[in-house]
Amino acid sequence: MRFAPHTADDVAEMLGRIGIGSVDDLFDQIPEDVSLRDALDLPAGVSELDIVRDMRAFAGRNRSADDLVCFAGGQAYDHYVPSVVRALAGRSEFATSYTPYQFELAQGVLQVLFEFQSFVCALTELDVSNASLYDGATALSEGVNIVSHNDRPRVLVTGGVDPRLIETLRTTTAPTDRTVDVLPLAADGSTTTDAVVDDDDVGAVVVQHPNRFGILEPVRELAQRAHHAGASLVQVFDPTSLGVLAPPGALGTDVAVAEGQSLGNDLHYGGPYLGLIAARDEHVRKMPGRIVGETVDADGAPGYVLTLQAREQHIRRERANSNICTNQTLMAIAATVYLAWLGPEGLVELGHQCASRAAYAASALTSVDGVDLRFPEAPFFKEFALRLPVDAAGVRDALVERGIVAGVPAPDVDDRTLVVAVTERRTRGEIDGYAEALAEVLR
Amino acid sequence: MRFAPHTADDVAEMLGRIGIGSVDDLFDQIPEDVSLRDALDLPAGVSELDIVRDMRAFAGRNRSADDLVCFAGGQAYDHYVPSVVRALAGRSEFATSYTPYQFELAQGVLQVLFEFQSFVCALTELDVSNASLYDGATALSEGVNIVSHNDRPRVLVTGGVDPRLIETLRTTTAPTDRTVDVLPLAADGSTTTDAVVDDDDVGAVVVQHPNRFGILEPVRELAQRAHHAGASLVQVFDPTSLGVLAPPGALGTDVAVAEGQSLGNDLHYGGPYLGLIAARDEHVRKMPGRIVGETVDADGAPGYVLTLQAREQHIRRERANSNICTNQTLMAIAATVYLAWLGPEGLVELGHQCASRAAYAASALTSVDGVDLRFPEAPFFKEFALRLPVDAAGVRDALVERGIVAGVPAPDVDDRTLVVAVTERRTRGEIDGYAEALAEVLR
Amino acid sequence: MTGAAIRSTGPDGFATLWDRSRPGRRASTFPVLDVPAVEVPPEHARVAPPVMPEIGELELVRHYTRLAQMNYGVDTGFYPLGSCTMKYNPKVAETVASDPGFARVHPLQPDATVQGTLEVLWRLERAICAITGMHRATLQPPAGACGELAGLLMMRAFHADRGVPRSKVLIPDSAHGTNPASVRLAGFEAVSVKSDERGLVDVGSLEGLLDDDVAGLMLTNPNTLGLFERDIERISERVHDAGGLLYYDGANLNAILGRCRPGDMGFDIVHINTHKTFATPHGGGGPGAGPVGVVERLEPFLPAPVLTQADDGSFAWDADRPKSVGRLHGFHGNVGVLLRAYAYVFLHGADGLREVSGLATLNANYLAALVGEALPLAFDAERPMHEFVATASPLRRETGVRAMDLAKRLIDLGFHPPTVYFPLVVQEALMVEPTETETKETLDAFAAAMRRAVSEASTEPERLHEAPTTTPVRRLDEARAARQLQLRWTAPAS
Amino acid sequence: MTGAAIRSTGPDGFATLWDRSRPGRRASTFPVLDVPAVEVPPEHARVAPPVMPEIGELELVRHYTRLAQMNYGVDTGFYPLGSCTMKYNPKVAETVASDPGFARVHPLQPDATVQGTLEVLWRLERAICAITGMHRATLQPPAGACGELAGLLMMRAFHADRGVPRSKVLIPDSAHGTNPASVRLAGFEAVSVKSDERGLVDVGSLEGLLDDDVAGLMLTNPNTLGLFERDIERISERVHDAGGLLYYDGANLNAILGRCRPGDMGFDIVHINTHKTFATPHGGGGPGAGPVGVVERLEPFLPAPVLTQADDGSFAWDADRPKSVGRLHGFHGNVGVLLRAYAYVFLHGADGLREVSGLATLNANYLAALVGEALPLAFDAERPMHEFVATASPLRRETGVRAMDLAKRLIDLGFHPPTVYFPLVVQEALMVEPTETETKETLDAFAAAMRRAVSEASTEPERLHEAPTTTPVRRLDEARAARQLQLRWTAPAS
Ligand SMILES: Cc1ncc(COP(=O)(O)O)c(C=O)c1O
Ligand SMILES: Cc1ncc(COP(=O)(O)O)c(C=O)c1O
Repeated sequence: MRFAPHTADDVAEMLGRIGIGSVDDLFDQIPEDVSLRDALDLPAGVSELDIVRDMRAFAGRNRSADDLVCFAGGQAYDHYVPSVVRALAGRSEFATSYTPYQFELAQGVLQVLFEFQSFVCALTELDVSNASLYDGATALSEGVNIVSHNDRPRVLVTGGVDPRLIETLRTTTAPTDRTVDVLPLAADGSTTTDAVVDDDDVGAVVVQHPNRFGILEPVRELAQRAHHAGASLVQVFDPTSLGVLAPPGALGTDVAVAEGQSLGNDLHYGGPYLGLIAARDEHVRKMPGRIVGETVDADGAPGYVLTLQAREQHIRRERANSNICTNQTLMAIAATVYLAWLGPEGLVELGHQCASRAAYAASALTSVDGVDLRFPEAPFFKEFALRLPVDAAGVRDALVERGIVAGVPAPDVDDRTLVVAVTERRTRGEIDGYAEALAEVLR
Repeated sequence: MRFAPHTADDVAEMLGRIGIGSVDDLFDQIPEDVSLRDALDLPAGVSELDIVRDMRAFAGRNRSADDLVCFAGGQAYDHYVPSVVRALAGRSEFATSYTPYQFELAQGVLQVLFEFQSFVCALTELDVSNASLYDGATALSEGVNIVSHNDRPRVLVTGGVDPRLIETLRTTTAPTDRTVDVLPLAADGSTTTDAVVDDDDVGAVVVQHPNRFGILEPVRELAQRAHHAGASLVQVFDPTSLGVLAPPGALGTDVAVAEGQSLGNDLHYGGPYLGLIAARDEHVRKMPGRIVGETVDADGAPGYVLTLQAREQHIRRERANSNICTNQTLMAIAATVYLAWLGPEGLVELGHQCASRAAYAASALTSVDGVDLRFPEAPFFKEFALRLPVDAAGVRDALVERGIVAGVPAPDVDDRTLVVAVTERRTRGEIDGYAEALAEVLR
Repeated sequence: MTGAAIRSTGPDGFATLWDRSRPGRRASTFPVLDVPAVEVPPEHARVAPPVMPEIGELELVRHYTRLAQMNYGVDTGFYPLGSCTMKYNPKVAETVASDPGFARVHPLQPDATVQGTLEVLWRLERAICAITGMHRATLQPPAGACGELAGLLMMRAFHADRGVPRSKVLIPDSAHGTNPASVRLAGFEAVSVKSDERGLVDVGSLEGLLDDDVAGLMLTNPNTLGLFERDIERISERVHDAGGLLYYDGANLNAILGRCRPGDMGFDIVHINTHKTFATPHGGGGPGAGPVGVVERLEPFLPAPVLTQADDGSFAWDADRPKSVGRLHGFHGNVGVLLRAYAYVFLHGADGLREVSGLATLNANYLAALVGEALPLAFDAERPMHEFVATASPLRRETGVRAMDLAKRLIDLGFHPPTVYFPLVVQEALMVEPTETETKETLDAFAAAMRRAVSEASTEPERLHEAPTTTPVRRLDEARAARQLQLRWTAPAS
Repeated sequence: MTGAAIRSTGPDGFATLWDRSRPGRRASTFPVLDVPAVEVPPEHARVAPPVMPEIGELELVRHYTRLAQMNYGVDTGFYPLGSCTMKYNPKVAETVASDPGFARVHPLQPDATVQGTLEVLWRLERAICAITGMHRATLQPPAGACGELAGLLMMRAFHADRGVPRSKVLIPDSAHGTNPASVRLAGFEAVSVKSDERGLVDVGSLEGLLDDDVAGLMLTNPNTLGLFERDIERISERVHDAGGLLYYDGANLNAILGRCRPGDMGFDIVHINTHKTFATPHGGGGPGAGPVGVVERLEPFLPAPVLTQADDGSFAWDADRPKSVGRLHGFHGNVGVLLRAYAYVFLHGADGLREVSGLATLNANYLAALVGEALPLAFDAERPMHEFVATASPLRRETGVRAMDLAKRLIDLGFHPPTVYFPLVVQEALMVEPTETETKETLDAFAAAMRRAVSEASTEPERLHEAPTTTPVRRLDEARAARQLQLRWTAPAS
């Protein structure tokens, strides 16, 4: 298959105009020695029907959430994506445009991104946001970067932060003078606020709320302690919780980051997702990535532009705070449509349904003999950790045979912990079915 | 779920403006006695997620052509629908518009339909077409209607015409003075041209080419005989054949009709499909349905309108030749994009691939013990009839168990005939698999 | 507002695909032929491929993307086309109907392999009967007009079956054009019934027309003026007394969903336009679906095959229907459309559908009150239901501005115009159907545009005569189109 | 042509969703809660829901349909944005990537349940290695810049692993901004290398900068001027001799597909922008994907986890990679994008990809010849490859018309402008990359528009200063945007 439209006549005419004999001659700057002598080691091209057939066969070898009932979480969740999201975010005028450098030709994307920023600020009750980052993990790195000082090189991360987020933060912190210290969790699964002491080398404290076990964290206290110590609080939040849980801005958080997949984006085996970030006004000039601002045109009519570009790599180059260029705009468009679809009442209902269904699931699953909550004391949102009587990975694999993705094991904690996520999609019937299957597997 | 946007305040304000107390009061013209006292006997409304879940469950109880290899034909075929068709014909500006009564707001649909008519004329080498009819069966009724006279009330239909088309023609002919006579096929499966004799009561002769058994018919001879008898020839054609088979216009056909599903439309259990129709110039004022014409606007710029509307029901009312109003425009848009995608070379290749794969399938299947061609002498296009050693419906059902829709039985012919259709989608592997499975079933 | 929804097209905006063609270009690809190549016999072979455009995939995509954008739809703006019920087409209906489990099913697969689709069709039939008060329904007709034909053929078969064929069908003069056309195709003679000064069927003249050659009466209720035929009980009694049947044209069913049922009014046959009442997208002209419900005594005449449910709950087609009028579609009707209708009906449920008719009627009455400030309503003795008809007759007398001019000016003011010049019983008619899915703000803005256009008729009439000026083309020369027929692309004379 | 692709928006075209909000409206629905309702503990509860717009589904659909139409994309017209490779994004890639079998898979499902996706990723990795001449690749980086960081971290780890950390990375002055930014983030110092009068790396100055603190050199080849670094063999020898590594910025890989491979030129690390070379849609700013290939000696440092194939052919993730630079994405990268890249690569195959680079280069050279009639090319000693840079410097001197003015005038003439003011080494740069999917007719029309704009610079310069005038907005006040920051919706002062 080819998408170049050239006919033999076209090529001949164009070569004539250039004054060269053949297409291959256009490549004579390439030194002989490095020129490819043979064809690339790839199969011959195929037709559209062939690739559709092949890809369908690959897709058929996956077991999807249409087929296995999905209780897996850990920053990616099986929330429902309403039809309007695909219908609108899927429009080709959005999909096939580049970053809106020419504002007059891109008011559509620019306005959606302005609305996206407005939504993120409204959800978090923080002042500024941006046009998206790659995902939740890279958003945390960027968020920590905003508030880090060289004279306060330590970053304290609570053990309730998702391990993949911590791994990513370690990767991006490694080449810097900063260090990442992980604070162990208390026995009840939440962060001990005492662990944050008045060390003058701590620049940032990072907490995830709800944490990796779904547990609600004492963010207000952590923020107070961090601020008292002269550090900033970076919070990893769950956007679907913010209809029912107090927003980062009200908790004292300085920079809030999140994985935005839950907002109208497909699971898609981990990507493309989007990173959300919001911060207090004072950090606006240290924000990473594109930011859309409202202004007026030559006639005084309102319009939107990319603004504060002097922060970015294409202007500031090696002095830029971030290297991000291509971001996740199309996912941000989907998230915007999704949030518009939800509305404030829908956001509240979403949170409420997740919390209620998760509570029901916790009680149904712990009614199975030998199954307990790993942290029985702590209140949780839409995820919770089970302690199983046997190896969690084995149970998970056995439940796949019964049509269920039971959750995500936490081998870094112990072999018997399984973290279960429950969204608004999970019915009572599915939850009861999970409990029965679990009982069978453990019998 | 509701799609009305009214808030309680909206309703109150609007009622105030109307000067009425409640929405229910708006219905007080409805006599007490016929007013519904109880709610409709329907379940309560559900959420979007609920209906998606329910419909997915229903869909999951079907076995589709993604799952069973499809060798069924009979006017509906498993041709490949390229991605551009869905991407373009699926655009909401097309889908959510009405019949283009306001031309200035609908130049897009009008131009596509003009292109559609152009394609149908190019394929058939006939002069005029229209903006689509409901499907192939109703198109045949409309086509016969064009050429029928009260003084020549007999319609001769060859036995090679699809039985569902004949049934539909009988339904629409019943209330008229016309009669439908079916001519039996010759032993070789094609029409005996002798059957068309110079009767002065015959108004139309109908032939399907390729016929219901895929067999190529002597259309030229039939047209000559029909014309000699003072009748017109109506031909049912297969649009996918017209890259390789001579067009109706070149065969002497007066009116050509077809089922257009093959052109970029989903199988969808029989609809929505579209009827194609094309005729010689002399019939233009008897054509049914919408016709788009090119003209100029007030500034002399080119543009498109619905034209010759005086033919239609909304003007001519009881004297109209046809009652069609809503047609199958969106399917015609899909067909247009499909034909544009094919191009002339693609159309030829399509026909060639179908013919070649069908020939291979015929030889592979007749190599199974006891299986023969029902009409071994006759050349065929993409369909052919097998004679099985046992009941065809039973064999078909047994092959479903092996993942194959083996074809369509023809119980009106005999119990052992199975009509097999082969499109460009069927691979050699699938065909060989069919032959093996057939051998097993017959063993 | 949305006159802007139509972008201008620039110099080559109107080039057809043929004009963009270059020999040797092509978008399509095929798998390698892995079987022996076979040619058709030479006497059957096409001599040269058809003259079709040759074009690459990107140019093709741009061409049709551009044409799509040159189109006004419900998704781009208010579409108050009377009699067409241009309400919001839910996106979820598109989602469920495009499931390959539905979309990739062949119509001649064995019944056992399509139980999912069959159950949806069965439930939809039951729901249609519940909504209309009918006994059974056929889902075969692909549009309203075909539904009319199906219903009239059943009417014909019913009388024939009783051994007393009848030849006339009565239709109000306000009826839609498909009604008389269908009557003729069904082999009847159409007889027109006068409307009275209320805009309703004149029961007196109706009675005068009834005799034992009248097979039945076709009625739209509310009628095409948007008015409820409040004498329906008397009408139905009279027709039945005369041995006739009552046919309900369901184009206006949206007005009475969950409020009253055609069956309870005495109708024997009802068609539904799913592309109106049940929000299946109209696709620029179609597809639709025109299911037809009938009372029990007409069941034997339903088009064949008929869906049946066995004791084990499974579904099958029954083609053995000796009294059936026969088949009206090559397969089972516009199934993909019916799936969307199913989704719509079951999303709403009983309460939701009742709310639909309530708010559709509220919107129409509110808008009628506002528009009434600028233009007289055609028949204002009765309160309209889901739509209303205004007339520009006085305006035309006073200013020379016609309904068509108002319509075109509305385009420039950002709106799709109402239906014009229908129903035929109103001169200079503007028939407005807002539907229930529009906001009060939209109705207010439309009324303001209407008032503005009407006031301009006095102050700047040429502005209306020249409208539209913001669209890709200005008013088109229809007379020329009909005179110098250009119905397909032809190579420019070179 | 397509300036018209952007429609005007009318009076309330710019209303945000907040402006359209009405209390009590809502689009979302949820299943009935069939379990006991639970509230979050009061001390954690939100006091009041966020101030979000309240809007019904139809208004929502119209709002975003309108905004979509206010956007120029490859599907609406020519998009010659230099360095961005805005080629046709095949629709079939969207089809295959949206298969629920791919799209509805959770990233933490057991490997055994995702073998289909894993095999696609494995094959894509192999293909990338075949195309670039690398040994293995990571698919984790979600964009080119992140790929740069991954590659530079591996460079850093490589030197550290040998016990001799190095601190500097050399970058040509023509490099893209992400290069120096990534170098800094990877903990290196960026050292700029001059271009010579040909527009190529000045090998002399490069040699002068090489020492044993240089970790490596980052190069784009062809470079951002569209010129092939013909001294690449000598450059790579020198850098390697000095103990450094060579990094290939793959943004311009489209130019050399199937012609030569970075690995054969001596590069050790290569990133690919799938959203350029492999036609994955750029989505108005993203997503992309930035796979990074490396030579064998760098394999131990690849980001973890790494995909492995067992003897039985099954695939699994290996996280036990002691020398890995770590993780750069929360999961496995932008998998949905990688599926599209897979489809693109395997649709084309070896021959197809070689044709891509050939015709991309043909288009650029043809267009350079035409545009060169109106504007001087920046460095014309070398023949450009897939893109070229023209300069409006002389024009500015003569007429006061700047590159930006030309760009804006091109908009009114129906085209998306080229990249302007990049690369920084060219003053008043216009960087044009037509890509291989454009027709000769389109290139001819663009060149004509360019010629027209340049000639208007002398005759009607105000026309260029005032452009664009056909778009929903005219030129926007960027200074005001940065001064009076308005970065989110705020309630109007009442
Ligand atoms: C009152 C009335 N009856 C019948 C019809 C015909 O229905 P269809 O277009 O579905 O064939 C219409 C459609 O406009 C109508 O408005
Ligand atoms: C030369 C060059 N390098 C690197 C990049 C950065 O790639 P990305 O936008 O994918 O992060 C770009 C993108 O514009 C580029 O043109």
